Amino acid sequence: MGKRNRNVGIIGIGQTEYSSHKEHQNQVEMVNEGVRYALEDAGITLDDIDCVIHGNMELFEMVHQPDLWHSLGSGAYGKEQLRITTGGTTGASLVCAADNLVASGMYDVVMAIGLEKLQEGHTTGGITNMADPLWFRHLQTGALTATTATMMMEEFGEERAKRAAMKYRIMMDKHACLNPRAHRRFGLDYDQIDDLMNTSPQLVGELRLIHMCSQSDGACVMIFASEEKAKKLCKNPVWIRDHITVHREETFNNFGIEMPEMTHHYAARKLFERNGVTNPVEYFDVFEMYDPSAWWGLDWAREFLLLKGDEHIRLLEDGEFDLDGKLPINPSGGVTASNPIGATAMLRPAEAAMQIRGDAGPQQIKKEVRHALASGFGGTLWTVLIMLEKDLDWQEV
Amino acid sequence: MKISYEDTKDCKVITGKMALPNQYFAGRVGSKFIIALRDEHKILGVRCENCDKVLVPPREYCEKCLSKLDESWIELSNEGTITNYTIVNYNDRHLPRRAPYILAMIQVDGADTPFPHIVEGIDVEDVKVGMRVKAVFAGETTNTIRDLDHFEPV
Amino acid sequence: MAQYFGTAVEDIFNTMGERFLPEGAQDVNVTIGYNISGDGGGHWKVTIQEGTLKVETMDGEVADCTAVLHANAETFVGVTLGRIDAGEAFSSGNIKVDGDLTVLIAILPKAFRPFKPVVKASTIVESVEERFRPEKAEGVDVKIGYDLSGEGGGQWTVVVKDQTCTLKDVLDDDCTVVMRMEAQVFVDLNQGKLDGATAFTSGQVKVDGDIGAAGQTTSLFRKYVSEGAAEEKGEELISLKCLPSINQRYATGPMMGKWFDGLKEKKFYAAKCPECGRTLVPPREICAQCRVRCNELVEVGPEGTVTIVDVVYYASPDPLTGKIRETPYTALFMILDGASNDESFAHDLNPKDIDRIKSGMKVRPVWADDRKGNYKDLLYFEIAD
Amino acid sequence: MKRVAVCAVAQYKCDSNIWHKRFQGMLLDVLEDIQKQTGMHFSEDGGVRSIVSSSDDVFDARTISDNGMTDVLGAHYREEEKMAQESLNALGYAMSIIRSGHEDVVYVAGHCKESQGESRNMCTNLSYDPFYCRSLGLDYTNVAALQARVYMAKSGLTEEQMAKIVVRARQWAAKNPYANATEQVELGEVMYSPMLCDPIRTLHAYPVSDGAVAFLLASEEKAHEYTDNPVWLTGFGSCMDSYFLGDRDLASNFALKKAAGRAYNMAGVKDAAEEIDLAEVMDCFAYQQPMWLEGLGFCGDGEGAQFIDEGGLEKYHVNLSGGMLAGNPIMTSGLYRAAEAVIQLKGEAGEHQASGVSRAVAQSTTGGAGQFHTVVVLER
Repeated sequence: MGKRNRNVGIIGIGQTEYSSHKEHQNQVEMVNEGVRYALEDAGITLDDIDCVIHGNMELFEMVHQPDLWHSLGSGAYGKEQLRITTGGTTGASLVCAADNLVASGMYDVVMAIGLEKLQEGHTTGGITNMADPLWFRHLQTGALTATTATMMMEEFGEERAKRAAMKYRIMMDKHACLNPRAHRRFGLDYDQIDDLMNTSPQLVGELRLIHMCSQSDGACVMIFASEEKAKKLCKNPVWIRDHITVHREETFNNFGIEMPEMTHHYAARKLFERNGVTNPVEYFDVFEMYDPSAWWGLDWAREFLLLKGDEHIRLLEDGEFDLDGKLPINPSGGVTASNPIGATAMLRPAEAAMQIRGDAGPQQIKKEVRHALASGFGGTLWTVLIMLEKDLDWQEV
Repeated sequence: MKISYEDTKDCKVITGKMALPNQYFAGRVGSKFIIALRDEHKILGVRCENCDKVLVPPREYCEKCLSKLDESWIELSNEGTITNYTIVNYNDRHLPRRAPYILAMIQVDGADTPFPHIVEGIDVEDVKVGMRVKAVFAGETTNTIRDLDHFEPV
Repeated sequence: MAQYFGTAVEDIFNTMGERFLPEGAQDVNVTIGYNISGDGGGHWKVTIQEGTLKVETMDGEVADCTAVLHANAETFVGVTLGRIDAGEAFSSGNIKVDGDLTVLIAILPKAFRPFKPVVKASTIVESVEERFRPEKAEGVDVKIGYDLSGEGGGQWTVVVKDQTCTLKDVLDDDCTVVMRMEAQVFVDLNQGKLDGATAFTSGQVKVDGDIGAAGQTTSLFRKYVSEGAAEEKGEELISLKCLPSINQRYATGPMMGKWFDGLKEKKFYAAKCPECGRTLVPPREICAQCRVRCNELVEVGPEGTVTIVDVVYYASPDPLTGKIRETPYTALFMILDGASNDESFAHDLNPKDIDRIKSGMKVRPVWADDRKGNYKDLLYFEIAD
Repeated sequence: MKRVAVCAVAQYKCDSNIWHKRFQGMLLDVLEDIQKQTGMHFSEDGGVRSIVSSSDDVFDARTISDNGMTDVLGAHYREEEKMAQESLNALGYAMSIIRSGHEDVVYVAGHCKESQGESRNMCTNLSYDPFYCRSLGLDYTNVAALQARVYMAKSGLTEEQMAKIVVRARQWAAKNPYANATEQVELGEVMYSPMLCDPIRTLHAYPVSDGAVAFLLASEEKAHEYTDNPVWLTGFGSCMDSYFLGDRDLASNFALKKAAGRAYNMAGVKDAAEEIDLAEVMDCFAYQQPMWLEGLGFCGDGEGAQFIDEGGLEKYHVNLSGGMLAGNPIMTSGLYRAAEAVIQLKGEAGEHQASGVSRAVAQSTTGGAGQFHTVVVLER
């Protein structure tokens, strides 16, 4: 990261509700709903938009170049338009791209659209097609894995690890129950920990059905503007401070005797270093994490926040990741609650930005939110990490 | 063992297929259009007051001005005019007919925009821009615009 | 009896016999217990053995079965009818299963036809006034008689005149047309299970009087939609199921080409990075870490040391065939002998070893007898002792 | 604002059936080519940390197609984003990464293997909505035919002129070592080749093609580390037209005119016909060459046919690569167009080198009948 050409602010956010089914809308209408909400939120019209960027997964809905059809609802008619996809990270990649496009001076106002209508496709089949067709696509191994659960139980003891993962899951459900847009809202309570950790159906090893993310339909739309425009158009823009993307090689070959540094840890280490963040738990006021399962969410908290030993489990046990804790994680309910894949990684910075604005709704954190962290996950353990700020007062390092 | 990338003797081609089941939803607006074709043999369009246009196929919002259109339905004629056409001369699995067949743009009376469809009932060489055609509806539903099976000369 | 979505819990168990598919239950020997709580609930035990079925009503809590399902009556009926999402019911704990979950996911759908709510002919006839479409009846003046025989049968007359519709539960003498059939045929026709033309041609439906008027009746009424199958709002939303399929020719290049040749000879070839010496298995053209082309293949394995064991209880169905592989099965991550410590290889474990496998164990490959140089050549790994 | 340099380009020779290489194999070849030309490296200090790829899930028959590319993009533990659209857009996006100050060096690579799937028309049919268009069999070939008819009516483009375009494309292709269809054809052969989709004949359509292309871009400060002979990427623009064919005026060049206007504006070009010496256009079908040239502003509306007879193609060095008619894969065409423009501006085009070119335009399109267009301006 060199010196920014100019600053970029988030000036509008629109989200549809997330749900397992949207028979009443076609793909275009779902996109359009998100677009209208975002324009309304920003208080602008399509005329103000210079460029639209679009992302989802083609094989999930089996539409080639879906941005062409979706232009009926995306507002792209007559405008510049790009389509960027990177798997699960798509939504976050779109945010990074919007930041680059606006910061470059090439566009003043960019609208990013992440979406998925998983009900229209075959999600597991689509994911299986991610693997190389010659070999890995024929093995069902690796699609779902309990490796993280296994390793955590080895490190922290079976009972403690299982309780912690289930506590994390129930915390997420409690957050989701506050979020009117969340897809799955079960109303779980902490007195169900023992019951659920033993009776929820097992998928793989100790990865149980309740731990796993949902499959949702929905769209998330964000509008970005240059500092000058953002200040003119919006009374409380949220500023993008920096972002980092870390991919890794093609295969899931990282379950050997020596484990490589996870991309999560690598991304956090690099990003915090170049922005002078030495204690992320203290610095950030909210963390919206792409947590595809409760086990991963808990394990990754350690990676992203550069914690050691069982610090992350202790923080969870002490309630520090709750809405009124030291660093609330996923006030939105996270990915176990809502997972429209191409939008999922955009929900993270979108929800984090709403927390900074203070208008996140029932899931708003009570204390002031000034610094936010948002992550995306996809591919073969890829990471995108984004830092958002309430004020333009950070020091260049 | 050394591998030479110039030498192709170890290279193979392995056949497979990309196939995944899908279920698409037409949405409320699309359903109304298709049900009208299917049950009433009627072609419906929507009118955008702002753009002063009757559009078909219908849509919920205007792509240009974002006006809401799904309450301004207009019943169109089952007859119209060919505004453009091609004769498809190749065969492929995604095509609805064996070649040669006519794929035309047809503007039905009352609409401001034509839409593509198949024309039958004439020799392919005889198709002309300006030709008047009428809708022939399908006996069996496909839940798509092909519930209107094809157009044929009036 | 309490009904949910128009169906009682009992109906589901009482129809199991007629819905049973012996061909789908071959080689299946299971008992399934059902403890359904709430109004209309009860306890049932279902035994499937050697292609036969036994359904028993039990006095108390059922246990000691291959699988035991616990749910409240509303959830159970809702899930059976597809009105409540099964995955969510499981996730939220509204349905709990003791024992082998696969029985419910994999075996039941094959052993039984889906439950459909029982519809009576009288229910359909009695809904005729609601389904009437006055806009289609301009100038229509007909009397349609129904003479339905057999169980659930009866006689009715539907009078359409002046764009109104009235139903009488007698058969008038002066009907424009009378349709005579078995009550079940009438139900099947209305549910789309039987095609009208076929039923008429095959003589299942007899029409007395004006055949033209009989044809006209279909457009005068909206389709009958049974309550169990109805959308909550009763609106029809069009959907389209399709299976886009494009044949592919995947190139192997020399590296994967050699890998397949190796399988034929029961060998694993790995690409070796000329810089870091890392082995890539299956081989790839480049070492991603060093960004350098690999020009050398080395033999690794065939035995390996297990690093992580994944016991899979839930296999997602094959999207094309709907087939679900048998669970539980075990997936292994391992380091093949001679391969780099940070480059794991994944494959399945021979099911016979599932109870003994632990990380750190040595495993060896089991090969197909007839090897053709594709992924089927390697069956699985087993404990090497 | 930072100037963005193209330091090097690498093209894989297109062919109609590269059966002996995975797409990874083609991409590795162009990666090594760029490394050899420039000494490009991926060290965290001053090396490439940002990669923009271009590929397509449907043509690759693979979800997250760039996941299969990661290794051969050098993207392990680096930033990588996939332009899931026509590849020329990858250049525009890479340009923004450098101009924003986010990174100074960006590697761009894309591929497409049309030969892998049984039919490219089946792939493009999937770009249409399932209810109104897909079921009618619309694909990029039959939809182009509808556009061809209205454009021919508007411009008076004749069978003979279209045949001339194809004959000329093959002549230039024979001089381009990366082109696919180099076999020479006669005027009459083209004019009487069988109808594919009236009025498009089989020889009016580009051949099925496989290929891969790579670019190395850098900021002005860093460019000298990789090349002594940079070409500057000075303009980028794109535009989306309506989706439904009936909502569009198919002969109007609505999207291309806007895209070109935006790219020219960024590059400071006021009059393309005066200020641009070379054009690479994505002519999947013969009629598109004059039509796109109109849209790019080399001649007036409806004057494309006349432009050909008046020698416009040679004057503006149009498609000296042989163009799309000589065969590039559809999703990667834009990068091939721009790569040709770059080697021409660098003076490294060998046998087909044009003389005295200092500013070039490259254009690409996707969507049926040019629903979406992209334009870049490159300068010496």
